[in-house]
Amino acid sequence: MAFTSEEMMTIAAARALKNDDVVFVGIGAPSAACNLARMTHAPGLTLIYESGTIGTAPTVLPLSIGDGELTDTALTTVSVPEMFRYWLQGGRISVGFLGAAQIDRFGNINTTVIGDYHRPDVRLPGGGGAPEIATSCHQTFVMMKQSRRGLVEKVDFVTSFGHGDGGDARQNAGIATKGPTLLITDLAIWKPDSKSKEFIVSAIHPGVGAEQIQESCGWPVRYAENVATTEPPSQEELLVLRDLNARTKAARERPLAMKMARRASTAG
Amino acid sequence: MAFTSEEMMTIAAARALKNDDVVFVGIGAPSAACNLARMTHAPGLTLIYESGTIGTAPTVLPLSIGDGELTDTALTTVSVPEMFRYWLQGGRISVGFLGAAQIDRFGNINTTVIGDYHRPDVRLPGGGGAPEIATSCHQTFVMMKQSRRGLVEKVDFVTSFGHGDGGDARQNAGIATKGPTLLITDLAIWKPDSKSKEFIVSAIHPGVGAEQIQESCGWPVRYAENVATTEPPSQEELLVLRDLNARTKAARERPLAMKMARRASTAG
Amino acid sequence: MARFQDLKDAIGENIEDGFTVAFEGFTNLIPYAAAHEIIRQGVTDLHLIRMTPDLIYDQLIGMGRVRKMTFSYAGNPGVGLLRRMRDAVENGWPRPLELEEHSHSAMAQAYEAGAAGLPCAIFRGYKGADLPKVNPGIKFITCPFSGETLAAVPSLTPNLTIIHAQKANRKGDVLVEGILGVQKEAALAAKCVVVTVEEIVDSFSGVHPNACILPAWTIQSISVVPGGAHPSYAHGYYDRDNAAYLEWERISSDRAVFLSWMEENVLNADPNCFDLRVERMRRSAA
Amino acid sequence: MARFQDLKDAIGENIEDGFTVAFEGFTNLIPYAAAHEIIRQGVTDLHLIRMTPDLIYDQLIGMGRVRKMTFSYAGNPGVGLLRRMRDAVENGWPRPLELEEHSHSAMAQAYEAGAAGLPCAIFRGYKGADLPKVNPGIKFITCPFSGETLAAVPSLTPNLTIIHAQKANRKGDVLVEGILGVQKEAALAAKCVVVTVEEIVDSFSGVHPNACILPAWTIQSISVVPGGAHPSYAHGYYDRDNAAYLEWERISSDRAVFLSWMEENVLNADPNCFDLRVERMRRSAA
Repeated sequence: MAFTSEEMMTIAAARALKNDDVVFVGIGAPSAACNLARMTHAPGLTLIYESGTIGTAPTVLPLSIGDGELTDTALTTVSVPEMFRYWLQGGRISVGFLGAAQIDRFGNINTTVIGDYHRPDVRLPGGGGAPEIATSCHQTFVMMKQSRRGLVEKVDFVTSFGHGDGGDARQNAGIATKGPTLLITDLAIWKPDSKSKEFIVSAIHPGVGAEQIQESCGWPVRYAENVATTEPPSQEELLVLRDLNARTKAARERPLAMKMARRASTAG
Repeated sequence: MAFTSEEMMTIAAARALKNDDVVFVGIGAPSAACNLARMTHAPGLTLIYESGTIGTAPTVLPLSIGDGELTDTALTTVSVPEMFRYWLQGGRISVGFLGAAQIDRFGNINTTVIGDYHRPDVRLPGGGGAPEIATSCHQTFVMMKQSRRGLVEKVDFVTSFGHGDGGDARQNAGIATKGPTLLITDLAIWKPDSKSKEFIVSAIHPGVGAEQIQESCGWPVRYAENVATTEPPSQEELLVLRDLNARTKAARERPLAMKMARRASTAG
Repeated sequence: MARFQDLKDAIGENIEDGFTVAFEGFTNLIPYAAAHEIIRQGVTDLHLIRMTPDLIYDQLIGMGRVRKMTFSYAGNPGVGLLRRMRDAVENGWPRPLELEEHSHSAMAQAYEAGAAGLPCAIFRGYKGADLPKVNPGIKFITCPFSGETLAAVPSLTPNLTIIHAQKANRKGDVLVEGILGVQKEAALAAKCVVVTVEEIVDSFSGVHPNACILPAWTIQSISVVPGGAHPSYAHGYYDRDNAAYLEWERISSDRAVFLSWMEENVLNADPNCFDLRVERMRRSAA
Repeated sequence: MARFQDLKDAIGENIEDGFTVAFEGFTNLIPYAAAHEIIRQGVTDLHLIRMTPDLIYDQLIGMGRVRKMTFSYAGNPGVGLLRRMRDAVENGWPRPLELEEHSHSAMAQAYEAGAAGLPCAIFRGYKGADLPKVNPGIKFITCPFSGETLAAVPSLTPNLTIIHAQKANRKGDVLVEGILGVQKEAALAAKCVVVTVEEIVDSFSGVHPNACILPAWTIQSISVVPGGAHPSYAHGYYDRDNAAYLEWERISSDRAVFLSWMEENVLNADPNCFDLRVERMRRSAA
């Protein structure tokens, strides 16, 4: 089956999740990847959204981090202070997903400003949960489409610490967790070099060429000794993902139909 | 109607509570006083027990701080960390009740040890919530029967700070709340002198003589300029208190009868 | 002790120009009706606090009512940026906006510390991040036992916290269900609390013993405003109007379109329009 | 990930001599059955943590299994003192007992800090009190913003926390209702968590969305022990056996009476006796 680069990215990210992982999910691409994993090879995967919902299993993808569907399908919903204190800071999350407006080769991420902080060219949304997701989860996975504006030599602002300037930077900063262990883009899978911690390409998605990877990356790309080709999406993966996206689209076009019915049954 | 000195003590304490007070209730005499107030002149009184129950209205007095009756009648029940953080430390309690094994003239209280801390003659239960009740509630009321062993020149251990060595001791210790404003005994009502903060007798219960007060007090008793006689218990106060005590006694003799019936109705 | 008032009086009597105000509600239960009433009443120079400013603050900022904002994520969740807030920060339109920026973890714990009556929160945060370089309100302390360096932020203690909740009972106790966000903490941290609710019920008997309930004596004012969280949602009553969030991208992209939308939908709107908006969604979904 | 085991294995596989163990449950849901199993298995040299030691620790101390106790109120609530604990402290019988003493506020917040992954808790406490003079584990820090002196205590992080709860579902998630005490915090602060429950249900569907639930992946072992909190109570199942608490005063006053009671009711008791004890209460109440 034919597939898009975005589908490949989502499926590659889903595959990186294990059945017993506890994942701090972000909105957008990570949410699709985590729910895809849950609907395919990792039915035991625990999804946690920062809105306080623990163990959610939505049938459609939430638009925001706190849609009603998340509470309705959650094992339990806790307050946001509890979420950040007991669950994230408490060290109970095995994988945190992060997105980025800018990322550098060491996995440092900017989602705060383009330009100077006090006189920004573009004011981005800011860190949200990311600064502590980056340091409290056992490891983090980053998902983003490649572009020269996104994969940069140096980020304008370190919203979330990755491997700093590489090597032992995390330990030196007093951080005990692994940090970014995976960068999944629309073109390739990147992993940090075991010593320098620089992201190097470990697998290239089917049909992607090396020049395409370099053209959309602001630093000189390095490759692992044995670069693999990413296994193409299976039919099951594609069908489940497309079903999920179709259900999500339909639900957003008529966001209230099913919910109002639910209300009628409980509040009637 | 005739009454006992213990009834007088409970009724005098109940009268000191206002309808809009939020009270941190202790077990035993304070619990009787607070519930009596709620059942008579202060129906709006909010009772909080340190077990996390907010706005309880038990029909019988709980034996412990966390009997099921408290949850069953509470507006809501929160965790114990929340109780101590948001509700006590958050400064939301207007009156805290304290009991004492020993108290001195400045309202410093000992419920920890008699004798040396490390080699005690008697090991008492310890502070429980008292050290912070004493400093976080807007004011505290102390209830205890008078005796030479209880009202002492100097407490063996300051479990809960009152007015220290008197005067501005609380401000000097960085405490913003009023501390002990009332000592209610089986013989009299004591209030701190406005300057020295020493407890002085402000009202004597009916039928009690000055020598009785001094005999059961380890420091030289001082009196307010105009010492009143405590208003004797009204018939309503006595009847409501005796009813409450009778219901409590009956419930303790057959603690399970009514509860099992309740269970059958919810878990059947 | 909570008083039941209409929304106009609840806002009019409890807010002043220059106040520090937290409107909380995490996706669920965002108090839009109260914010619109504040805009209609002309209140200005506000210092707004909110973890996720959302459309509610984009509207207040775009109308020039905000002097300063304390926040941790300023986006239209799942859609994009907050364009009125960006315009204020990047171009000073309609007035410059001072920012005090934190992470979610910091803000959640700073509200928690506020509710707990403490002057600051300590937490394991901001390690390696640049925010402490630009926010002097972030400091560090050393744990006296482990020697670990921990971040510290001042607790959040708004003059006024406004929340929307599902129910009040006749005594004025307030029940919050579903995603709880930081509402309880923001309310208990504030000097004054105004609540809008979907409905008043006789009592909370039968509600779970550990449900999130704010006693009447922690609240100043309660107004019944059905639909008052639209276009966010009220768990158990109506769903999030995701279409309105998507549409905001278009409305907020242009100053003139924004102003005319606000004129029609806020300044000239009936305070009771929220119930009708939810009813309209209900009918179109039927 | 939680495994369902019988109580003997759950205890045998998760505890060792010398462990730091918290048995929590605040009046409601005190895990007596688990404590009795530990006594039967001969585990010793324990460092016990508990806000309100209650009869459960009086029994462990009286049997000589306890080296040290961290606590904040050691009484038989509403009845009097803990006589076995007093005998250990005052007379070293059957062995000396090291005490680490705190206030409730300190312990509750130290558990909370443990659950939150922090090395210490800071709070407004111990002002003017003597406890900091005799407990070197109490220190003070200065708030970097207000300059206020705040108390600091190390977080509590037991090797093992044992709690009793109402229900587990088939996946091993655990539901706690009523007085919640510090169970959630004590569980999340511990390296290992063992839970006894009244019953297993198919699912928690229909339970309130904000109920206190510990996910299966925070728990090591679950045992079904109906009545396992007797003589404390299980909200919704059976009431506190106040008569047993009153009777303990007599039993614990005398070493020989205590030992023979323990022999009969713990050492030689069937692990499943708790259900029968509650049944007996039920019949006598009918």
